Amino acid sequence: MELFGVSLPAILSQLLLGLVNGSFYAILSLGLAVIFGLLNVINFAHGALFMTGAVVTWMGLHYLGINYWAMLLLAPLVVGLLGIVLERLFLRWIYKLDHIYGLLLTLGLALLIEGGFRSAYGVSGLSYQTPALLQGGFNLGFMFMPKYRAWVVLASLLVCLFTWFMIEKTRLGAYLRAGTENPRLVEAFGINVPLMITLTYGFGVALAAFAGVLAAPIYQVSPLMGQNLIITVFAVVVIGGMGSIMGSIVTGLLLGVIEGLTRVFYPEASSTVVFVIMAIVLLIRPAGLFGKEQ
Amino acid sequence: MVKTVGTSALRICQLQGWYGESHVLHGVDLEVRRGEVVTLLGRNGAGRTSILRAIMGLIGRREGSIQIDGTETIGLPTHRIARLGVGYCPEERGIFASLSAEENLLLPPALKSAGAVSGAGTSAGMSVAEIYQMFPNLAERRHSPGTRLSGGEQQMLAVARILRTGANLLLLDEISEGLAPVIVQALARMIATLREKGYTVVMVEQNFRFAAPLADRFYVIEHGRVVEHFAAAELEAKMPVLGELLGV
Amino acid sequence: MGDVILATQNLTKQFKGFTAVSDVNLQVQRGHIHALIGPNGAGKTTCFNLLTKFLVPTEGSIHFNGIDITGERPAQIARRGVIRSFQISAVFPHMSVRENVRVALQRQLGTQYHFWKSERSLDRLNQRALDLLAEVGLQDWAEEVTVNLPYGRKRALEIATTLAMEPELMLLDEPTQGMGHEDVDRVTQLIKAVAKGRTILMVEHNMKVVSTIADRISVLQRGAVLAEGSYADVSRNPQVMEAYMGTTEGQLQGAH
Amino acid sequence: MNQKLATIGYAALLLALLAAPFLGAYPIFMMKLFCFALFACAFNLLFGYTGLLSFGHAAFLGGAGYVTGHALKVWGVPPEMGLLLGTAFGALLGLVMGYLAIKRQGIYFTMITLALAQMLYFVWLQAPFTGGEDGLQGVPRGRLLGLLDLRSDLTMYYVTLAIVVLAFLLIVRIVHSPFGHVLRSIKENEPRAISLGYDTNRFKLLVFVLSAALAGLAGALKTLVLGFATLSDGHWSMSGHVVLMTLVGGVGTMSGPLMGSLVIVAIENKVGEWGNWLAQLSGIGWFRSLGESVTIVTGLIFVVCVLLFRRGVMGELIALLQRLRILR
Amino acid sequence: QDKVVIGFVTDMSSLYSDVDGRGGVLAAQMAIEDFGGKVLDKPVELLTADHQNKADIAAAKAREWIDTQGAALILGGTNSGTALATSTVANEKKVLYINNGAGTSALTNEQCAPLTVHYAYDTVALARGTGKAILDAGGDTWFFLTADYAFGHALENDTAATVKANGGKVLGSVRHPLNASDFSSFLLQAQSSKAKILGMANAGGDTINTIKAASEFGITSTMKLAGLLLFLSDIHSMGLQTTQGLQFTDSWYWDLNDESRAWAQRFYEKTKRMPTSVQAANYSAVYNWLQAVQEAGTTDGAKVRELLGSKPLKDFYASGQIRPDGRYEHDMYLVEVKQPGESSRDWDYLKVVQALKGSDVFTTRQESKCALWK
Ligand SMILES: Nc1ncnc2c1ncn2[C@@H]1O[C@H](COP(=O)(O)OP(=O)(O)OP(=O)(O)O)[C@@H](O)[C@H]1O
Ligand SMILES: Nc1ncnc2c1ncn2[C@@H]1O[C@H](COP(=O)(O)OP(=O)(O)OP(=O)(O)O)[C@@H](O)[C@H]1O
Ligand SMILES: [Mg+2]
Ligand SMILES: [Mg+2]
Repeated sequence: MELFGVSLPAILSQLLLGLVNGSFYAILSLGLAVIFGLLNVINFAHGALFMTGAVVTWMGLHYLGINYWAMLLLAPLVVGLLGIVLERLFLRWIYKLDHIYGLLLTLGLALLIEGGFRSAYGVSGLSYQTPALLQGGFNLGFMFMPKYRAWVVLASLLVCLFTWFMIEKTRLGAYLRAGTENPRLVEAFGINVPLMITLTYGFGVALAAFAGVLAAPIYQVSPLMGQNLIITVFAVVVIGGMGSIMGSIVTGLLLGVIEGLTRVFYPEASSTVVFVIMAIVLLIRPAGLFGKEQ
Repeated sequence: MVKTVGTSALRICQLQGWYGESHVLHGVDLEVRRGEVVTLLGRNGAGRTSILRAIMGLIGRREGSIQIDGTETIGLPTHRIARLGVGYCPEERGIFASLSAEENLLLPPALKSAGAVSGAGTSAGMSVAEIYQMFPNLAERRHSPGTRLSGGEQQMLAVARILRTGANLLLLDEISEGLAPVIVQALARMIATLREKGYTVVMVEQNFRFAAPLADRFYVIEHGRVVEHFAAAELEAKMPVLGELLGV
Repeated sequence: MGDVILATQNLTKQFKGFTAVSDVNLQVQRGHIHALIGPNGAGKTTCFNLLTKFLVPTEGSIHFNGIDITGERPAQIARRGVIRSFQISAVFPHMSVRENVRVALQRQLGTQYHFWKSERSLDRLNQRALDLLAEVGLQDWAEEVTVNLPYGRKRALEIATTLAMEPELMLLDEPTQGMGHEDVDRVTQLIKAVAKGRTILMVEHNMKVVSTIADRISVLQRGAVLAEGSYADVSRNPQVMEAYMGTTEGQLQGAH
Repeated sequence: MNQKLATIGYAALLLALLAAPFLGAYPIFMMKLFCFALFACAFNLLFGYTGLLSFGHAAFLGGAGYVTGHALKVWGVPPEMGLLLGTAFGALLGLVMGYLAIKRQGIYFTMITLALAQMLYFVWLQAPFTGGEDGLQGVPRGRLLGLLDLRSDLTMYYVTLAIVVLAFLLIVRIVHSPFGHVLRSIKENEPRAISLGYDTNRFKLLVFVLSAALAGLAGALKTLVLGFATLSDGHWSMSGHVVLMTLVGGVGTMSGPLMGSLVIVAIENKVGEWGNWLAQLSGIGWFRSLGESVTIVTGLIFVVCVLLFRRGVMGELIALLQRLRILR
Repeated sequence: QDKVVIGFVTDMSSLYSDVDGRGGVLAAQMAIEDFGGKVLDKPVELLTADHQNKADIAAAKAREWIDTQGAALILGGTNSGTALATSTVANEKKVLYINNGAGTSALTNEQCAPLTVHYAYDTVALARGTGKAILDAGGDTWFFLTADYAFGHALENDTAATVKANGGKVLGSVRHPLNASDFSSFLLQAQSSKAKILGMANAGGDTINTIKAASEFGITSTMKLAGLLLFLSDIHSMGLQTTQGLQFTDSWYWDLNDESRAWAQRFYEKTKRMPTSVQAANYSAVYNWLQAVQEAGTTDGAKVRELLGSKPLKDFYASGQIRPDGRYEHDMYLVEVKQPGESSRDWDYLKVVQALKGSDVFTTRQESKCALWK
């Protein structure tokens, strides 16, 4: 079986691999959407905090001997706390301003975080081993699928669905959605909005860190690992439209898969395909695939 | 804690308020007793909305004293003030677009109203059924996104929303605005009922004819101060002054 | 009968199965102040949105001066002279009052894309801007920064700006909403004054205003026209009384 | 009176710049500074005066640099033609990018420009004529209009100064033109501008193209002056840089970007030296590592500017002057 | 002028700062100290700056040092764009420019200049060294994973040419974008080619992530990985577990011989890291330059350059000669990463498989497009 000169197994395997990358896009764009919703801030530091999640995972093992599974919980917690501190110290002061100041501030924070890690650990980064339980892989016949990658897809899907459920189907989520539009009024209904905002940022950031933990064994843990990813995720967000939580999850996965396919058919374009899709989507549906018109 | 009708539900002393640099409230003194309906009158920009916002802690900066059921609230954050049993219906309605009409209605958490008043029972708010009965439009559009309702429907929703929470100090800002005359009449009946049930109501109204028959007392605000206040009984006598102050 | 400036045929708008405007045939006479009233949610604002193409009609057509404008974009419609005012006050807050009006006048010069021209080329619009401001009683505020205006004056400025567009047909959505009595009276007079030589279609809940200035009234209910006629006709119509105005004449007046 | 003060200030600045090469200033450094100043002014036209934050201006700077470099080096066109081609390329790119980006507003606009510029970065990286990470080297300056030999740094200096001053005047004119007035109204209240019959997207597109063209001119000039075009000008961090320059100097002020580019270029070049100096002065060795931490320093400036210093240097200065006047 | 100034501009803060950076500065400093801190009876001063991988900053720094500090030598670090730009400036100002760490062979080829010396390695040498040596060891079918820009293309082409010239076969290649975080897709394509050798024509983080993914997907069990541009610091950061068995070419390794070990140990004591080849080259270059200055009795660029090229050089770093085109032609080494079990101490990562003669791996006179060498 062949399709445009590429064998079907090859396509299948690339689809699966695309799904893995898509999982990262999904979690990251989801975190961005959650934060943007309530704080009105496009969190440029998201990539840096993703990286921090990975670094913290490494530190946990290296300095304290805490294994991967514990860090899967601890790293998001630690980074979430860091996020809470950042929110209290910095972001707090700019909510009343135009969105762009949030973008610029978090860009500054991203540079600070990345610069800090760079001077501490250098640029070539640190190496993290796959946890023993997930070493090896499945032979799917058409490809060798490392267990760890399968786990990444599973774990991120679970986390995404959990988040979706929390936001769309619970009372807490209703506060969140309402707070997104008019935080002062929600506060006037007796809800502690500042706390909610702080926790939301912490949560969004923890999502990034969770992705970071997942990424640590796959990629080299380096200060630059988030920098390039984040711009692609921005494009994903534009394509999805950030209108809905489900939207960012689905778009993330979808683009991972499309990117994966490009790697087979036209590898040279695999870095640009997301941006090209963004351009096309903008032409056809300016509000994004899942976005609502103004 | 049982309180009797007549004690002060809201007492404001020397309230100053600012939006950023601009000073809009210049020493407001005002008292509302439990179970009373009080109306704030004034021209556009006199500062009535600002008083309500100041009570909720929603303006930039405030000074002076605001006591709710005897609790000083000037230093409290907004959400703590609300939890004292205050329901606020803003001028701009504040309907949430991402929530359906019904979700909007159910959004504010039920408040453990501090001053559960005699006569109002434990003042559990109105039930959803009661609300839909009062505003049939809302029942019909309950699954629409909140901001897809018409202007008037949104106004109804905004009022209904706080009636549900069980708050017993209601701050209502221009609730008759943009409503068809029939609905305005229905609202008037509703406020009368609320008073009977022992709610305390502070209304800001442009629509003098709507407010006049409902209120126990009136305050007239000008330039961020109280310039006149009187009871319903004195209304006739005060008409000439009002005419001058408000152009009624 | 005078000639019809705006006519709709079977205008219909549905939102996901919900019909907000159904089969509306409006005829607005040139030179009239035509009021659109009706209970909340009757579809008045939606109608306006259809007329100015902020919404696309599901069915039906709109004719302006006999030309079918159903397919045109909002900016095109504005250029034809159908101008609407907003329910919320819409001004350019950090420009002076005069500049606010001048921006609207500027389009007539046709130099709006001329980035190489000096701003002094706009000075010849100043007189016209001041005239317009005088028309709404703002001549003394011309150099004030707009944010500092009181609410009622902002509405007046908005009307002046709208006039600068030389509208043939003005659409006003609740122009007196949120105003004190003084302002209501002033704006009512203003509308009456500017209506000379123009046509006005307005939505208004304040019956006092409607009864003073409207030449003709259409009552909408549940998206459809319930009644049409002069104020006297309409206000006596029992259906209208029940659906909108309440039961007694006294309370009708009492709405404001 | 402010007007007068400003005029005097600009005149003094111009005189100083005319005399600069004889006062020991470094022509090449100054020219590079001019290019960045022009770049920042072009950016400010869009951000400061129309309220559109583009995070993709590096694409115009870098892209025009390559086009000019290629034209001068490979096609052998005269320098004026090279500059023109670079500018035109900036405009063309601006047209395409702008057309896509203005479909969304606010923060989305920003992200789209960022993403499109990143896409172009990959194009520069992969395209054969850009030389990948070697860059386009050894671009000849040639003779301007066949008359002026630009190989002399001094001649080049005055040519650059003249071009940048003209471009600056053009920007001033744009801001104070009928078109500029409409832009201002769009910045203040876009829906209202639409309802006045302005097709605001067209205005935004035009100003985007103008800004892109001027940024392109800056890139073209930079290539001409320095003799090479490399990848770093097209990287998104360059877009961040120009935002920073404008922010530091003062968004929406004419002189802000000039001041901002001076500050940022100086920091970029001198931070290491300052670090050493600080280390010597205070005896704290850590300062010496400042030179290796440009990212950190940049990040810090961003944070400080956004939190404490939003009006920027010139903005604060103007505000100060105004306050003084009120006091008087 | 009462001092001799050396200006050193390199990447201290980003992509390549581990290869050169602060350690590179230290190495140069050590050379000056070892030389006695003085030359021609004047103290030697080392100025450093971070070019942030921006050509304009690098060139501007060099220009400034030459004009205001009277710098007599410009030493340039990693990144080709900055190197080419600096070379132009230095030559225009008649000051000697020595580069360590830029890969591009253009520096001594199309864009060669009389006062430019390319000291450590270039991509041609890496490609040929690795290509030839692996082919000789039986790796005769290749698949390339290439970073999709000029640098990657050059590495691929040079290696492929060597492979073909020596009877090997190239079964295909796939181009990946720079900083493609995920390489598994490309690796699967490589694997299906059934080639024996995977040539990684990329650098830095890309190479590192390729290697990680290769080990994760079990590619390493069917193919042998050949790095075309790798440094000790990369191996250090990845660890032996992931990199074992990997082969690549480098200009130097600290564990070559007693001399190199002795010097490396001194370096290690100051930094707690073993030096990379580029850092060692910095020391060597500065020391040799000082010697030449002493000998020539002047810091004049042209004279020192002439002297430097006039006779063979030899020290712990390398032995060889600087050719008229500016290339320092010396031995290169094909190295292999040890198995974790073989490594006896920290930083004991590599074993030398084969020493490669400089004349075999660098661009030859026939091939050269440099006008100075015709
Ligand atoms: N957010 C704000 N920022 C600055 N000034 C404000 C703000 N809101 C209101 N003001 C000013 O405060 C003053 C009082 O306004 P307020 O809204 O309290 O008046 P009001 O009596 O409710 O009038 P209205 O009939 O217009 O609702 C006015 O001068 C108004 O311009
Ligand atoms: N975009 C929309 N989507 C769904 N339903 C809508 C939308 N816009 C309006 N509606 C519905 O259409 C009906 C008519 O709304 P419209 O705003 O036209 O009423 P109106 O006559 O202006 O009322 P009011 O006097 O209260 O402002 C309402 O029931 C409203 O809920
Ligand atoms: Mg008010
Ligand atoms: Mg309406």
